[in-house]
Amino acid sequence: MALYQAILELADDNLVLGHRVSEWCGHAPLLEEDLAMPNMALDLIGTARTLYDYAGKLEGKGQSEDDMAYLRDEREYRNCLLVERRNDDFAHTMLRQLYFAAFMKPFWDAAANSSDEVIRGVAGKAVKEMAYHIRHAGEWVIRLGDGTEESAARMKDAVQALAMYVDELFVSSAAAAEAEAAGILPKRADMRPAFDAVINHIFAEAMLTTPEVAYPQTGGRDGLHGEDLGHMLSVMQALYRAHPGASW
Amino acid sequence: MALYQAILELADDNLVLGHRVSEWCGHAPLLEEDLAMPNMALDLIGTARTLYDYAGKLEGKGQSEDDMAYLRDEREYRNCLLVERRNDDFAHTMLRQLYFAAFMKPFWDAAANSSDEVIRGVAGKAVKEMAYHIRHAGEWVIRLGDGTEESAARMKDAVQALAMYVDELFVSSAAAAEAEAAGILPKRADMRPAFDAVINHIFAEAMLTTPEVAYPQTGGRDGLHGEDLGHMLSVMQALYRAHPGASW
Amino acid sequence: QDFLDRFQARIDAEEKIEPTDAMPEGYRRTLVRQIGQHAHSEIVGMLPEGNWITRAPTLRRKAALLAKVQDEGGHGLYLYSAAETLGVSREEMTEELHSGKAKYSSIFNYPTLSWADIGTIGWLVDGAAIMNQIPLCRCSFGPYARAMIRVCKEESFHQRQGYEIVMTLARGTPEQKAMAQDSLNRWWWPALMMFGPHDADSEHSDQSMKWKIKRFSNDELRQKFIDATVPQAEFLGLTVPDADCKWNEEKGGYDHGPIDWSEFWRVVKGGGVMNRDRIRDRKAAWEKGEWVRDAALAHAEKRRARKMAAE
Amino acid sequence: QDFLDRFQARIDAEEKIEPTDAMPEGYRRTLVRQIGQHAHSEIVGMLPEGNWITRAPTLRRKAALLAKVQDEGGHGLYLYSAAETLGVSREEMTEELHSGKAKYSSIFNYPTLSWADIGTIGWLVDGAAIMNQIPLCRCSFGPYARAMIRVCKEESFHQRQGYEIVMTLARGTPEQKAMAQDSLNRWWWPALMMFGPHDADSEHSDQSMKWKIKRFSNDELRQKFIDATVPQAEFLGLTVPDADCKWNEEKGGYDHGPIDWSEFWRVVKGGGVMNRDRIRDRKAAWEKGEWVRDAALAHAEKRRARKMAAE
Repeated sequence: MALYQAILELADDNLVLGHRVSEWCGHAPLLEEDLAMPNMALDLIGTARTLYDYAGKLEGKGQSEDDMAYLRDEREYRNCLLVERRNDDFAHTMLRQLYFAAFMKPFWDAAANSSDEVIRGVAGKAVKEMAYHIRHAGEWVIRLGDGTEESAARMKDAVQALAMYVDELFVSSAAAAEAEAAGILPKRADMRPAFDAVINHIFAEAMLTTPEVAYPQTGGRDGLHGEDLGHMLSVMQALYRAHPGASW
Repeated sequence: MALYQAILELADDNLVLGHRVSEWCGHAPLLEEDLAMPNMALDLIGTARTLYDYAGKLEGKGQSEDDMAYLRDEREYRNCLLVERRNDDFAHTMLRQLYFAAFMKPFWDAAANSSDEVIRGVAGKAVKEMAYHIRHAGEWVIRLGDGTEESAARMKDAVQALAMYVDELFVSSAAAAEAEAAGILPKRADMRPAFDAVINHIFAEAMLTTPEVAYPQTGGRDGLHGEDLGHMLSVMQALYRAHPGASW
Repeated sequence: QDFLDRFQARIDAEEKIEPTDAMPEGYRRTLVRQIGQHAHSEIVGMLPEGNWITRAPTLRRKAALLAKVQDEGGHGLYLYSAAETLGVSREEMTEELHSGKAKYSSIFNYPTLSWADIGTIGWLVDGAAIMNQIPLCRCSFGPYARAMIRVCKEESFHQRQGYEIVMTLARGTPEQKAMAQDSLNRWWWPALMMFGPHDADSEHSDQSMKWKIKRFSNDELRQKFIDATVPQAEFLGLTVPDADCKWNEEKGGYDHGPIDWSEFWRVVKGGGVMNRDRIRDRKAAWEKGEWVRDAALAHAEKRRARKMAAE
Repeated sequence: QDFLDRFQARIDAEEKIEPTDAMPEGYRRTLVRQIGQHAHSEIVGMLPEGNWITRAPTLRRKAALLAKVQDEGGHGLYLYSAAETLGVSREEMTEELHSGKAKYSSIFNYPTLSWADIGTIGWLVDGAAIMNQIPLCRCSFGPYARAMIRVCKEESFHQRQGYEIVMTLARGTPEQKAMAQDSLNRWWWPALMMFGPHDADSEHSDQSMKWKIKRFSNDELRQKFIDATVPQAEFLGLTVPDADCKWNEEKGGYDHGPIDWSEFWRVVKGGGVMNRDRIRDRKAAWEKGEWVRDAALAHAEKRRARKMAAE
């Protein structure tokens, strides 16, 4: 069951962030972003779907990708805290995207050598998508960080608000550690240099500095979330739960 | 079933508005309002509970107040459109409250002579509550309307946004008309003079004018709502629906 | 007059008019209005469907809906570009939308009240849009015609996808089937109204026909739509909410009951359920995004200045 | 020194000190800090519970929760009033809360992750609060003591209500029972920490004891709480998440395992899950409400001016 758990963590990260990004649809600050947001959401949700499907097979109880996504409550969700943070403003959204992609890009790069075929398949597609997310979100972080006084202040706020959720990305749960030992998933801690290189490069251009984080926040892998996730899931799951067993 | 329907309409009005008001809890502009908001929400939800309970008995299928509130979807909700409008800012919230109470106060006053004992019971309690809501919301409408430039502009916006939902209050559905003919509920259209007297008095002090409404909005009694109600209900019903048959 | 004759001769010869070509002011104005309105419809149209993205009942449907809404944004983008070739900026058009000066398709002033509406919008609304738009692929103005070719291809994909959603519901649980029928009941007449007033009452038509901006009359297109759609509803076991709707052997098409034009004008004039909310939401997105757009401009300016300083 | 002696003599005689009485600066400062902190705790405490108002699983529970959150606001209000008698305004205290200068009970920096938490907060958090507050009803400072009498009465109602929620879950479906146990697991240790550091490590205690602001030590109160609560958990069939928790016949109370004080200090210093979100939400409410408060002031001013002009 360790692999099942480890896959679920990855799938939850992707779905929760994908859902958050999708909340922008039709409400973005410019039309180009009304196209980019669903694009990024689609990448993430696509990855989540393949992973849920795989997790369901590993579990072997006949659960579909949708059962997995729509029937677990917030304590059962295993996503890291970063991805569940509310959209807040555009600066927060883009920084959250950058942090996540700057981690996942090297992760999927390394996962191309996984001993697991499904993971290799996901990695091949996701690595390109994450490169695009880094580029897209990174450009915005630079524009906003080195834009107007207001945008720079908002970008700094975003860094203050989100930096404490970064460390959790590099921590492997017991389940993930097993999958790593088996050569199925890359070791999370190993992504640090690549992550730092990307962030440092972009932050330098964006006139941002990485703050000292006195108390990094963790807990997502144990289902210990903040209060926003539950609201997000109530909306997401409402219809599916209202019609048990229906096909859509 | 006409009486059942008519009671449900009344109950839905009270629950939906009570829920909307409760969304302010802990987020009001001053501490006194953090007390007043739950107070008003409690009045409305209390009335809704008695009415749902009664509706359940009239229906005779053993449905509890909670089944009624938590298991109907937005097309089955029969509230008028005014009460489902999102909180927006404090000016909108207070005006919405004033409009509703200015209608319900004379309604419950007249309902004290209902041929139906349950309705008489509800009316006796609700009439005092609605007098308080008129006073409380009315004072705010005056303060904001005749306060700062910003507050006056916001108050005017609120009137522009909500006036078109007022007429629906005075329209009786077929079910309500039957209950009115039977002397169980007061005739909605009859409340107009009392409503106008209250609103005109308060608007005069608040430096507000009632706008011409080219297209009054109706449809709530047929379950034809705006898009916000569905989101409200998904959150409200999530937990109840996730655990079918559980007791809480 | 000589210029107008030569212009009309080009039109009659099915030549495409390009942005740099001389054209009558009325032609330009008609196109700016029509393309702008079309672009706005795509943008506002993201809202009713976007309303269900966070509640889509499966991940597959969520992804498909995201892709659809994204396509609509894309259509908006090329249509704005096509209009820009005629000398109006996207900002100007956006302001006209927000001030209420420019219109968008009234159909988007109806709310999406259930998941079935997502299917029905694809099936009926995109279906009606395609009927309107296929002739536009041969429109005399080149950039618009080319944009429409791409738009139509995507819309017909959306239409099939929508129909498939409705089919799944119609074959699902009794609640799902009821949801599909309810949705058809609510959208049928508004969809018929999408073709505009009856030919006898239609304003801009004659000149547009002559200029080959428009190629079929409102009533012709509406009839085509009804004839294509009624059998699809029957196939699903759903009933079109029109007691007068029946096959007319003689004309080789379906008859339909009277359309409630007062409802149509009411919504056009701002009295629909969602008119204010749609504009409120678009304006809110625009106003909340102002600092982002300002920052992007400021940053580009800084870059340019630095580059010049370095040279 | 003479003044201090006379003051202490009044305290020792169990006389109540009133706002207009002379009092040592340290006494005043200690009370302002403590009452302010207590008031802030009530206000911030509205947030974790408010988080479930819109999702309460029955209308009865929704109403009870609303009433509870309202009571907390009310407690905040009288406590701010009690502190105001000592010469600090509510505005000043609010600013200190928002700037992080003033503290509030760390327990509210934990999130409410399930409905069971609403029960558990009533049972454990209000339970612990009562243990702390009952002695405060005899506090030497009159306004505080009187406020606490009313607060304690309401808190003990909340505590019983919370216990009843947990009992309903513990006797409910397996999922509900698991929800209750999970909630107890998460709140048990934070509840024990609510009594503050061990006596040996506690800062302000001695002087507060002497002034009869405080009457029992942290460890004494904690022990009382454990002794009252462990049997309640057993009665529900729930297990306290402490393997070392067992009855000690000799001391006539329960032993408990070591408390993780690093976790305590982490949360006190701002490192808990919800610290930033709580302050963000309070500040947002305050800032978004500024125009309302300004309008109320402006209106009152206009009234006054008009009245004067009329006289």
